[in-house]
Amino acid sequence: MSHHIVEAIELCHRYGDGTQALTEVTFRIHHGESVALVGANGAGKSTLLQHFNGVLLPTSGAVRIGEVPLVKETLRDIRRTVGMVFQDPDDQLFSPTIGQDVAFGPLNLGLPPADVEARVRAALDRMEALSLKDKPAYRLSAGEKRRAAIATVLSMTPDILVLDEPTSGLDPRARRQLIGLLRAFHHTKIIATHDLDMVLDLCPRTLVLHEGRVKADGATREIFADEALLAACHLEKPLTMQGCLMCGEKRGI
Amino acid sequence: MSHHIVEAIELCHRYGDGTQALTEVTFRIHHGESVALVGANGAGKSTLLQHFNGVLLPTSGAVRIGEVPLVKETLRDIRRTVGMVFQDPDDQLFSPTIGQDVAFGPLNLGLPPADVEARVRAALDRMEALSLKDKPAYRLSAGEKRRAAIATVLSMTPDILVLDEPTSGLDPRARRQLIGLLRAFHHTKIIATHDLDMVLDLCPRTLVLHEGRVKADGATREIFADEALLAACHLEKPLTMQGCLMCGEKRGI
Amino acid sequence: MDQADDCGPNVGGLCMHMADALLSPAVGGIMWAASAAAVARSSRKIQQELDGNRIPLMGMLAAFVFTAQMINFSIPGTGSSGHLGGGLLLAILLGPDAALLATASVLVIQALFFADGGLLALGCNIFNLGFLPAFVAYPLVFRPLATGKAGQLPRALAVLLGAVVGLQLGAFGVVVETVLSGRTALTFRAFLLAMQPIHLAIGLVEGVVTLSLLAFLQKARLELPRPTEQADTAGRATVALGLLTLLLGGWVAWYASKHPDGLEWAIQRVTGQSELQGTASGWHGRLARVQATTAVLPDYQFKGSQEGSRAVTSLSGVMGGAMTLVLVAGAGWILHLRKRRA
Amino acid sequence: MVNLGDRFRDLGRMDALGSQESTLHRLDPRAKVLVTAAFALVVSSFGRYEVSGLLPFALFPVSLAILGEVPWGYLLKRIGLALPFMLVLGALNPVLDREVLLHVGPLAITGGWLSSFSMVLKLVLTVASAVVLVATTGVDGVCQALERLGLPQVFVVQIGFLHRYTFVLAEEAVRMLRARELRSNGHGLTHREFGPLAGHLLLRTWDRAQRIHQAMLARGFDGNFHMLRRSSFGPRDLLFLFAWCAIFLLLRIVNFPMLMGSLVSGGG
Ligand SMILES: Nc1ncnc2c1ncn2[C@@H]1O[C@H](COP(=O)(O)OP(=O)(O)OP(=O)(O)O)[C@@H](O)[C@H]1O
Ligand SMILES: Nc1ncnc2c1ncn2[C@@H]1O[C@H](COP(=O)(O)OP(=O)(O)OP(=O)(O)O)[C@@H](O)[C@H]1O
Ligand SMILES: [Mg+2]
Ligand SMILES: [Mg+2]
Repeated sequence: MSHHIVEAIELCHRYGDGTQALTEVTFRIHHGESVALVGANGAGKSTLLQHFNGVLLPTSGAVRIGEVPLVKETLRDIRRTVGMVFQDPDDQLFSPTIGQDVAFGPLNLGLPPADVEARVRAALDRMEALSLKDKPAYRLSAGEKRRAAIATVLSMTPDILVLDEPTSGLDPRARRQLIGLLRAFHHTKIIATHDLDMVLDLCPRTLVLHEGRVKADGATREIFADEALLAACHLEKPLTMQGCLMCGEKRGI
Repeated sequence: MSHHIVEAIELCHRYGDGTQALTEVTFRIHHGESVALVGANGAGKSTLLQHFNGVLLPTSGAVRIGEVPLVKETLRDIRRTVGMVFQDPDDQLFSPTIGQDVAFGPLNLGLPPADVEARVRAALDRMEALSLKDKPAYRLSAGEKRRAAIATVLSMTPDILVLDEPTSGLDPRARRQLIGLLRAFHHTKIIATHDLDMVLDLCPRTLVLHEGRVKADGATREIFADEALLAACHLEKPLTMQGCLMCGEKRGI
Repeated sequence: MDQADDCGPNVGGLCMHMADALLSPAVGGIMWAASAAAVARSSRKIQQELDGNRIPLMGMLAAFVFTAQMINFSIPGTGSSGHLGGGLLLAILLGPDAALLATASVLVIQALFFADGGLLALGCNIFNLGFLPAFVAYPLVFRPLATGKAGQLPRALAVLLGAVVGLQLGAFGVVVETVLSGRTALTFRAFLLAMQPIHLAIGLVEGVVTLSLLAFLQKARLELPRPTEQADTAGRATVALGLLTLLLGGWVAWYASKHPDGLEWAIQRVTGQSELQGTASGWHGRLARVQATTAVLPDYQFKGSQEGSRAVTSLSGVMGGAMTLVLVAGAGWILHLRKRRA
Repeated sequence: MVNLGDRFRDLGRMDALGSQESTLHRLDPRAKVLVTAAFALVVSSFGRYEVSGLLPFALFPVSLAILGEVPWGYLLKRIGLALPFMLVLGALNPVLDREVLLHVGPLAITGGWLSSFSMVLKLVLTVASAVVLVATTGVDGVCQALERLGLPQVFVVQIGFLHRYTFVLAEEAVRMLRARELRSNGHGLTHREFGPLAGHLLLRTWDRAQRIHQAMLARGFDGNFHMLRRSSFGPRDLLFLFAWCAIFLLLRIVNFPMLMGSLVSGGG
């Protein structure tokens, strides 16, 4: 099962307009690991994630998924392995109804209608979004959209789950549920987020990006204990680790 | 200065497709208060906010801003009183540069150029965004966009500021900055959010919506101490209150 | 709530869409065939190059044009409102083949969703609003003129002129198709004189708006994906054919309008039926004669045999029409009841 | 702005209607598309002054609307939206064509009135039939039919993309215009503002097109929109197609209203 390894080797990415979004990013994520990707707005998190299933291709350097280099020829297989939840749920919901959206992936896999139907129900059920099945996306609240977007990816039963800010816009219970759900997902997970408390809950390992470079890569607890590092990267301690207002303790920063 | 009162009286809203988003919502927000609106995804927060400046009109019941009922005839004045910051800053930035965007409102009020200029500078300055003045919106980071969006509303010198999820998508430092800026704004504020820690920082009073009804309305501290209520409304204690060693609280779930 | 929205129906959409109700099957059919051929050709070319990103981009730009068309803005000094047509914009951003497909898809969706124009008129609309801007105005007017860099005067003029020519051609297409179909009482000359000047104004607005959009994009993004450059040489035959059709059609229409009898004659030829069904031969004539001899309501003033037969037909027509509607409603009611019980 | 939003909600409503279940919905889309096309062809073949012969054709949209459970209010609203255009054009005819063709009692009816009435009638019929088609088939269904009837696949996929993106984009446009309206103090959109506003929309469109396409690729999109319901052309569809075509032909050849009218007025 060396299958679910994700590796970046001296990965650089420069956008068409000249923005150098990633510079020599190198790391290796092993099977079953759960890794957080944190950093300031514009640090390059989304850009990096989009390399994992070939949404973007490296300007230089390489990405390998399960020892297979990600190039045009391997793209199709890799896309079936890596499930990607985008930052903006609207990008993932483009069909007339949520049900059709969740069915989109399985249908493209060529599954028979009954299987597709079963997968759709299972995925929606898992996100507690079964009631949204026949609604169009533009009639949903922000959090409802988020759940639907995750369901569209779950219905593909991916081996590696890549999530971009999965908790943004979710209410506290939905967030907690999602965290539980992700914890129960035992494959490799890579999560880009500003929700450092979720990182604390879910990801033993954290990668800190700053201006397109890997600034730190290590155990989450150690990284979150390093206040200088955090401040340099526009971060702060997870809220649960900060002082409590109720008992009059002073908070960080 | 009874001016800045916001009142909803048995407010109901039903969307075109039959979704009953708000049911008999009644409350009164006084001048200078800072009130948080919290609740689950789909509870009706955004729907409620959109009634405060007539983006939506009540199906039944009434909204009063500063003792003036919100009806078609008063819409224009009320929109000058109530400044609304949408969840997605991109929606609010549509001019060639940020400076022009911020000037848009004052210009439409028919102010002389010098006043407009002064207002633009003041609003941008207040959001620490003066350096963005000549930049186009599509070149900004998420946090910068957010501040620019708020500045476009501040330049109208609204008496009441209404914000929908202002901290979503911001990195921890940008979030902290924004909280500081909002705290310095002494008018009436209504903030819909899932960021309960921000609520703790900014809003002495909280309104809890649940399935379109007001489930609780009172002091933030009391509401956040009522675990049964929070759980019923898909909420949980703010994260800073969860992990606090002083209070000896266990973290949720 | 918004002023621009209160300006009523906007001029552009009003004049430019052909409608089923104005078309004869012959004209509609010919234009369908022409447009289908053009769409098929462009599809083949797009399929061949099949650059993965292009089709969704086409779709998104089509959606953009579709949406932008509904955003009305006020035109200074006129009190009316305008909107973006988008034909030239798409051609500049995507190249003619992709632009044709994108515009055609917008028109299909409009025909299906809003019943704008209708299904038969789709051929005319794709030709007038899609083909003419993309394959005539763009390669023959815009491209040769657009020599300078973006933001410079020659290019701005090219955009303006391209938009104006595109709309003039489109309007001309509408005039020709309408007159050839013979469903309105408008003569070719009158219709032409009404349409072309209005569309000069609309074309200018279109040009100005397209220009400001392009200028904005230019500032925002230094590189826009270049449309493929080969299209105009390969498309020359099609362009020539299209122009020829149009000119020929225009000439026929012009000729016909000077000789109204000729028009009647042409329409009878084309549609294979007589224009006025009330003549003394055929079903109606026979019925009319039967009726004239046995009428229960005899006290009508007949002005002449032909007019008289029409008068009789008309009375029967009114009564029969009313009965038909009652019958249709009755049939509907029965269906409704059966459906409820089922 | 509210208008724009409403218009798109309407689109959504159409889609919702298209995914209902009824005998009519279950027919093969091709049969419905072909019949509707035949209908448009036959209706448009009526001459300029023809009115009575067109009336029986109302049978088609009326019965399909009932069988397909298309709400009347919705249908009428759609027709009402399309009407002004034809009314303006039709209003010219009585002015231009003053030759008296008919007398009904004391009323002298000119060709202009006849032709404009005929135009409006045709409009109502064709618009109603198109609305009923989409409301009983759905845009995806119509696209599927078009593809299987031989329309180039690239073009059909293009329509599919447009259909999907439209909703996404319209939401964005509506929100943007709303934000603008809130600060406009009642001033309408001017052509000068339109450029940058539409430009922003276009830029966002561009990025979004990229992202949505990526999201599609990430879920195995291979250039085709697959459907859960893919029907085959059965005997029922054939019957539907031929029965309606036969009816159209009959109504085209025999002017029933005239026949009935003359039987009543002249049959005694
Ligand atoms: N399509 C693009 N074209 C040009 N530059 C881009 C593009 N997308 C992102 N960038 C730039 O690349 C850098 C990295 O952006 P990215 O979206 O990866 O940041 P991020 O870490 O995900 O930020 P956030 O937390 O706000 O989502 C930023 O400077 C951004 O402005
Ligand atoms: N345009 C619309 N048409 C129909 N229903 C809608 C529309 N917008 C929202 N709704 C529904 O109304 C309810 C309230 O939505 P609203 O957006 O107010 O929730 P919210 O509290 O803001 O949620 P979130 O925290 O996820 O943003 C939800 O059930 C939602 O699905
Ligand atoms: Mg990001
Ligand atoms: Mg909301």
